[in-house]
Amino acid sequence: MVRTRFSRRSLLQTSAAGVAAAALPFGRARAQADLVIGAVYVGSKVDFGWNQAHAVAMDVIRNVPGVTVLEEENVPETDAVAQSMESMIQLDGANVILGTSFGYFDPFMIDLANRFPDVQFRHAAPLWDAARHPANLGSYFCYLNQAHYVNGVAAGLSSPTGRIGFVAAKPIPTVLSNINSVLLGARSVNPEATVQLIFTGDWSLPVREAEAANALVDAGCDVLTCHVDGPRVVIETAERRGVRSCGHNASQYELAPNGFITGAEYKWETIYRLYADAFAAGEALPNVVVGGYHNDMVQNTPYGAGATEAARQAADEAIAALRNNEPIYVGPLYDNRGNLVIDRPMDNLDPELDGMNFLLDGVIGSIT
Amino acid sequence: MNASPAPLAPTRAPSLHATGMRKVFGELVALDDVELHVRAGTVHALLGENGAGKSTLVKCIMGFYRQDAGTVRLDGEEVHVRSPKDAQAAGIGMVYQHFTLVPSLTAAENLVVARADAPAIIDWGKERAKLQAFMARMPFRVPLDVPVADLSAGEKQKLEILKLLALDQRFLILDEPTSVLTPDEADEVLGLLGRMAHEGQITVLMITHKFREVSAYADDVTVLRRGALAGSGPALSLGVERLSRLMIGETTLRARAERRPVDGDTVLELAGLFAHHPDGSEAFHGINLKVREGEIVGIAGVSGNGQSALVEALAGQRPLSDGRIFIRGEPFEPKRDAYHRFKVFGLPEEPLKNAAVPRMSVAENIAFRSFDRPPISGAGGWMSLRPLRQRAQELIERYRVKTPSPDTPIEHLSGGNVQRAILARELSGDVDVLVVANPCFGLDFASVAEIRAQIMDARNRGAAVLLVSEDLDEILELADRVAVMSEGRIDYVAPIGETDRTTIGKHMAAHGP
Amino acid sequence: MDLTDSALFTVLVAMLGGAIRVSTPFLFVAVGECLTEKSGRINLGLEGNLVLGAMVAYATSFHTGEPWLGVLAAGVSGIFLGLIHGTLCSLPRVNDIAVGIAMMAFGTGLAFYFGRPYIQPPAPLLPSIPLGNWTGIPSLQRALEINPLFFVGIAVALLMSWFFRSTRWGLIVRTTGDSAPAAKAMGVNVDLVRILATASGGFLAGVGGSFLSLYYPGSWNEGLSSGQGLMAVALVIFARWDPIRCIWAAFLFGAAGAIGPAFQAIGITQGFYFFNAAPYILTLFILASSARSRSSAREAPGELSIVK
Amino acid sequence: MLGTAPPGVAMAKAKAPLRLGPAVEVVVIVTGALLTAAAIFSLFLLAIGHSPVRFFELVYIGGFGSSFSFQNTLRRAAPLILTGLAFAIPARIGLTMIGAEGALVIGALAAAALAVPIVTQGWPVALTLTAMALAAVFAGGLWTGFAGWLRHSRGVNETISTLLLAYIATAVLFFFVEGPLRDPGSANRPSTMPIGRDYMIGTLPGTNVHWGLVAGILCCIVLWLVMSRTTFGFAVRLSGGNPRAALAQGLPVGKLVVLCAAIAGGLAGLAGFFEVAAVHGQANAALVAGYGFTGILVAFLARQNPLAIIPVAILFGALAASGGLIQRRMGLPDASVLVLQGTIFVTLLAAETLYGRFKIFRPRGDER
Repeated sequence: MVRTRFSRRSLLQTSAAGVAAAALPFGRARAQADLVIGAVYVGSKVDFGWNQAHAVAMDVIRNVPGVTVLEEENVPETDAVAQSMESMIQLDGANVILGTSFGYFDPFMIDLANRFPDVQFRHAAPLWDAARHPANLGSYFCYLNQAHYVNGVAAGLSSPTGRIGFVAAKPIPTVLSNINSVLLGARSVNPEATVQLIFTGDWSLPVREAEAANALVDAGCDVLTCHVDGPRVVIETAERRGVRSCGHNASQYELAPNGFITGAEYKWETIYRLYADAFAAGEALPNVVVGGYHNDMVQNTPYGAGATEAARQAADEAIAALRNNEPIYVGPLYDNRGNLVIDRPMDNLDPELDGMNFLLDGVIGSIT
Repeated sequence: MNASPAPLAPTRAPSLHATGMRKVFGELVALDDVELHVRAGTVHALLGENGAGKSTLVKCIMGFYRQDAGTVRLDGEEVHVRSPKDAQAAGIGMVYQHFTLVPSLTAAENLVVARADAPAIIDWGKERAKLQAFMARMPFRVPLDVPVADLSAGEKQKLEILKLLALDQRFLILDEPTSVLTPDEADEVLGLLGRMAHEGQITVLMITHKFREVSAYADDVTVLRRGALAGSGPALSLGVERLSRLMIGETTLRARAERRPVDGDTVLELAGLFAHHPDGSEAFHGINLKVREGEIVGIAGVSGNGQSALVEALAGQRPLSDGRIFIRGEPFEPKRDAYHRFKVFGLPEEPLKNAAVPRMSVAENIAFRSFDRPPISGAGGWMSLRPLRQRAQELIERYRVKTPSPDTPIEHLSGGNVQRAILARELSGDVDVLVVANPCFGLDFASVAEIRAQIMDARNRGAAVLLVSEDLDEILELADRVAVMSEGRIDYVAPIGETDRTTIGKHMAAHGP
Repeated sequence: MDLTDSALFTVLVAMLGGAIRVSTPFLFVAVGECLTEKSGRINLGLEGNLVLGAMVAYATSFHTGEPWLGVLAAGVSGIFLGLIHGTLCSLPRVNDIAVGIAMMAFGTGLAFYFGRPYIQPPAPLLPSIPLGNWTGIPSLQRALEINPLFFVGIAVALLMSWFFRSTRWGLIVRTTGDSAPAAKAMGVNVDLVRILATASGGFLAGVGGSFLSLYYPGSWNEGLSSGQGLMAVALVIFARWDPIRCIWAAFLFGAAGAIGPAFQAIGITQGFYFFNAAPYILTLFILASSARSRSSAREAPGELSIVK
Repeated sequence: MLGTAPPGVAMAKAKAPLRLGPAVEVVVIVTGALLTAAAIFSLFLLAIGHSPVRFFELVYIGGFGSSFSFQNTLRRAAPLILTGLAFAIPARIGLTMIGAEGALVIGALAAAALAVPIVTQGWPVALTLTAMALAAVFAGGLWTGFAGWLRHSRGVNETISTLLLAYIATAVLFFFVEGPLRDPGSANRPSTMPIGRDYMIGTLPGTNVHWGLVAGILCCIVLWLVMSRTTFGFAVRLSGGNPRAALAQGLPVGKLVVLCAAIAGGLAGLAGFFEVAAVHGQANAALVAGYGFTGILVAFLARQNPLAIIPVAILFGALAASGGLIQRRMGLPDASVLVLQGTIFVTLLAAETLYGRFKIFRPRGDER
């Protein structure tokens, strides 16, 4: 059996539909009528962080009639992701592929999009460029820094000292933007506020995250927040040390009954729903879907016991302002080495901000 | 099972009577209806060449093997020994040729852990007091708090015996006990054990293949040959001639090569050699020695006095800290090119451990000298396997190496055949310098004679031979001159005709403890 | 008080705290592996025990509400893996290093598979003992808030050192590890001793895992260990098979691990990747400068495959 | 012959030259072990309420069931062949080097770093790739050669030193890709400058498998020949089989140890080169993918035989390739594949004990 198929189709045959139809129960007819979404995650679907946020959103559209959801977890940003995605297309007839990790894009998803022009590829970071990338590829992203800005506002008014500690994984623009937004949020209500920063060096190093959280508390910070894969360790350490905390990625409300202020959360669901609706309506999927508060793509966790009344009010106001597209980055802004880095008010979705490589004045830390 | 598996250990010297002992391994009959009768309070020698079944017999008594037939009676009562533990409980203890002491444990720890009734929690204060009291009663003693790895071979041997006595073992089996002792130490240890035996405290069964020891220390003797009983009786009534015939049967041995007189130039010169152990202590000190063409210089000494370090240094296994080696006046370093250029060869002791790679085939082992030279090695180090196999086949036949095929891993060969394969490799070409260390250790009689003849052949063909041996008889038989090594120094060198066993023995023990 | 404000003080306190908080799992795994290696076996798979132990401890604590029961359950899971390793490696020609690496995959696989429901819900954690109140310095008080398992770990190490010296079983384990023929001549069942030593070592490694999930950092997720079990096995070689030296090795490693965050906390932020790698660099440096000492060769158990 | 041999010789009578028996033995034992592992894992599956039949059907479909699946398997096997060799070669001289991961990372970093200036200067493709490969092999070789040197001259255990060096290599990689060598355009995924599509190694004609697989297989064959048919290999086997005997033969054992360690690093570095030149096009954190550690198991299961590494790596590739399909079709988490892998490895390794146990596989006359 095997041999005949090999000799007939041989190693040369890589046509998507051909193999899928030959090998599998997913018929071609069905695949054309339905939306088969393949989502690939870099970590565990239940990591209580970034991947879980995506998986939870996928669960929402899983129940939409005519939609089939395929998922694969723990797929590293190597050749493995290209293989997983192609396998979803070849063996399971996926017609939309969602790549949720930053490193999936270049070269893997670009290559696949070129090889499979009938399949739509969407990637969860603002990287797609109509001029350089295939038309069946696209980007979607929730600007979580807006919610972190709100965190900053609430933290600035909840912190007695105005010293906020931030545990970050790596010095990349998304993380830097969150750090800077926390600072700007805090400074908007307390001009003396600072953000002290510790990089752990990788996305998931729980012991070092705990060490970093402790070191920040020892250094006098009384609100902790973070940008690592699983924020749980930082939030719980803060709670145990008796300081307040702001969450990241998902709701950590219950982890810190005393000190939780609020948290920054994605609403991927908004985007995935939009894809499903477009598909159902027979429309083309938009290449770029990005947003923040103004189009319901981010949210803040309900306030916890750590948020003061003033903080709640100010944070609510900040959210209202963000819904109104009021800018977070308003120049002139200087980085913590004294260079002018922003000279004008920037739109919250300004692509220039996507390449952020500075820490604003008021952040104690360094990106190298 | 009517006999008790582990009767209480006797408090006085027991007798041991094994009858109808039979043990078969596959197709090999290792023991065939052997009888051994050791009288209480005597020293009994168990004589036989290697492979005669001595160790099989003893291992059956010790419970390592179960005999296929036969009974063992201790003081007339049948015992079923299923494990060394049972043997210990019955009061039978053994000193092995390869020490069973644990190197990283101290002497005291070794003595305590060996006890079956050692307390679960050891009160060292109490134990040490007990051990010291015990030592005080013993004819010889060893330092208690030094790790065994740091003891000399003689001390280890003594500690092995002490261990058995401390365990109240009244029936002692000693496996070639004198191989690591100076003649004086041997006299001391065996003399004292003999006295204890005659006082009725212990019974000793001593495995040996040295006639001298039989006549010097044994009351009775049992001789085994090819797994069968060859004869037994009081030692005094059996002369050396008779024993020798019992032991080796009517086999004719290869005649010894003629000895040519020594008249050549100096070939090998050791000039002021020093070397250290890895722990920084000195291994040997200021060794000066010359070996002439067609001469065998024997280095005698008790094991652990620096001879093996010297052999290692000559073989490149241990760096020299000072001194030079010259061959025909040119400086020599133990590197592959130099070995080849100066035609230096070696026969180390325990060839499987020191000169062979057990997992590699016989043919490959034979090619160690020649694999990187034509005709085996061609351009770019590419090896042709045909000449390698051909050469191996040739040498296997010439040196009568018994192997199923040249491709058999050498570890499957018997000790004598491994040694023959190594001889074939090292002696088949032109030899200018030959370094030999305990070449006959653990080999059967026929192999020993053959290997000694080969060494003599090499000498007569003009090789300068340095022979390091712990077997004084071997040196007396082969060497033209003898040097004695003690505590890392050579202080005595004499032509073989101008010295004797006693003088050499004295120098062996010169710096001894 | 000027002293407490100085940067050096902050770093030193952080290192002290780090040594205490971070060292415990290293200590348990290293001491457990020390026992296993002293018997002449090497179990490279203790990373699997650590991760499975962490998961089992957390799950048990979650279901029973009793964290100490979780610690026990973690140990039992470690025995389970240790028994498999020990038994398989008793078969002739089975390589203990390879089986260890395979067991690492097996143990982490089981932990990840069964651990999925426990990543999110909170479980009762182990309490700590505040021992620094007398100092009056908050940061020191914090550093000296110590989990009982830390003391248990030290006690186990001391006990094991005593066990090796002053008990019959200890001497038998050392004998087995140093010379199997000698042990056999004494009638010791070498395989049994090694299986038991591997199982006990597995128990300790499992308990080490429970410290991670039930105290510090105090939750269960798949990235919890980040290779600590593997590193701890290497530390045994570093500690030259001495349980007491295992304590110092674990301290050193824990303290060095605190350097990265502590330096950033006092504002020394450049080159944090190398501060974070400090434990590895430091260990390599110490090894390179001390390995040729007189004792290192002798202290290796003679039967150990990895040092032959 | 037997009758005349002295007793000692009779016992030593062992394997006759016939080698057919042992070959069959390997096949039978490996097959038996795989079936046993499948049976054990089936019990696990039944216990958690899944169908073993379905599971293994999917393993087949995902690993070998179609031309795409088989290519997927081969692609995943490619890096493992080289890292498996990187363990097996030093093992022949008695080294247990578990840090191929470090050499892979350093090799990849060197290749990418070298590529940046020469690509901008427009060197020809072939020359660029050769230079990159050499740089990777050289850097990887130096990295683990250092461990070999530490072992030889300082007596440092190579198992611990290579493990430490692997962690240090990761720190070095992160430092360079996020610092001095960072491409300013590689926003959220700090990387070196991409070498560009034109400079990347393509795939085998008509397939989707890159040339790294061919290089790996070539390395296996070449090293098998080197180990079995050259004076160097002979000297290595001699030194590994008995270092004392090798010294007594005047062989430079210390140099050979360092050289073997360096060769191991060179092989891992070559794997790193292919990750850069055929997969990623640049160096970044995704290089730390665990290939080095998986290679250890590959080598052990192949019993350190360079040729056997090829099928073993393919088995690993198939398990990895089918993992995604199992997640999607059966809803099993990724961890279940890890459990299966663990079960297979443990069973195969335990089966080592069966070699030589069955009379039927022995040549005639060998009745041990």
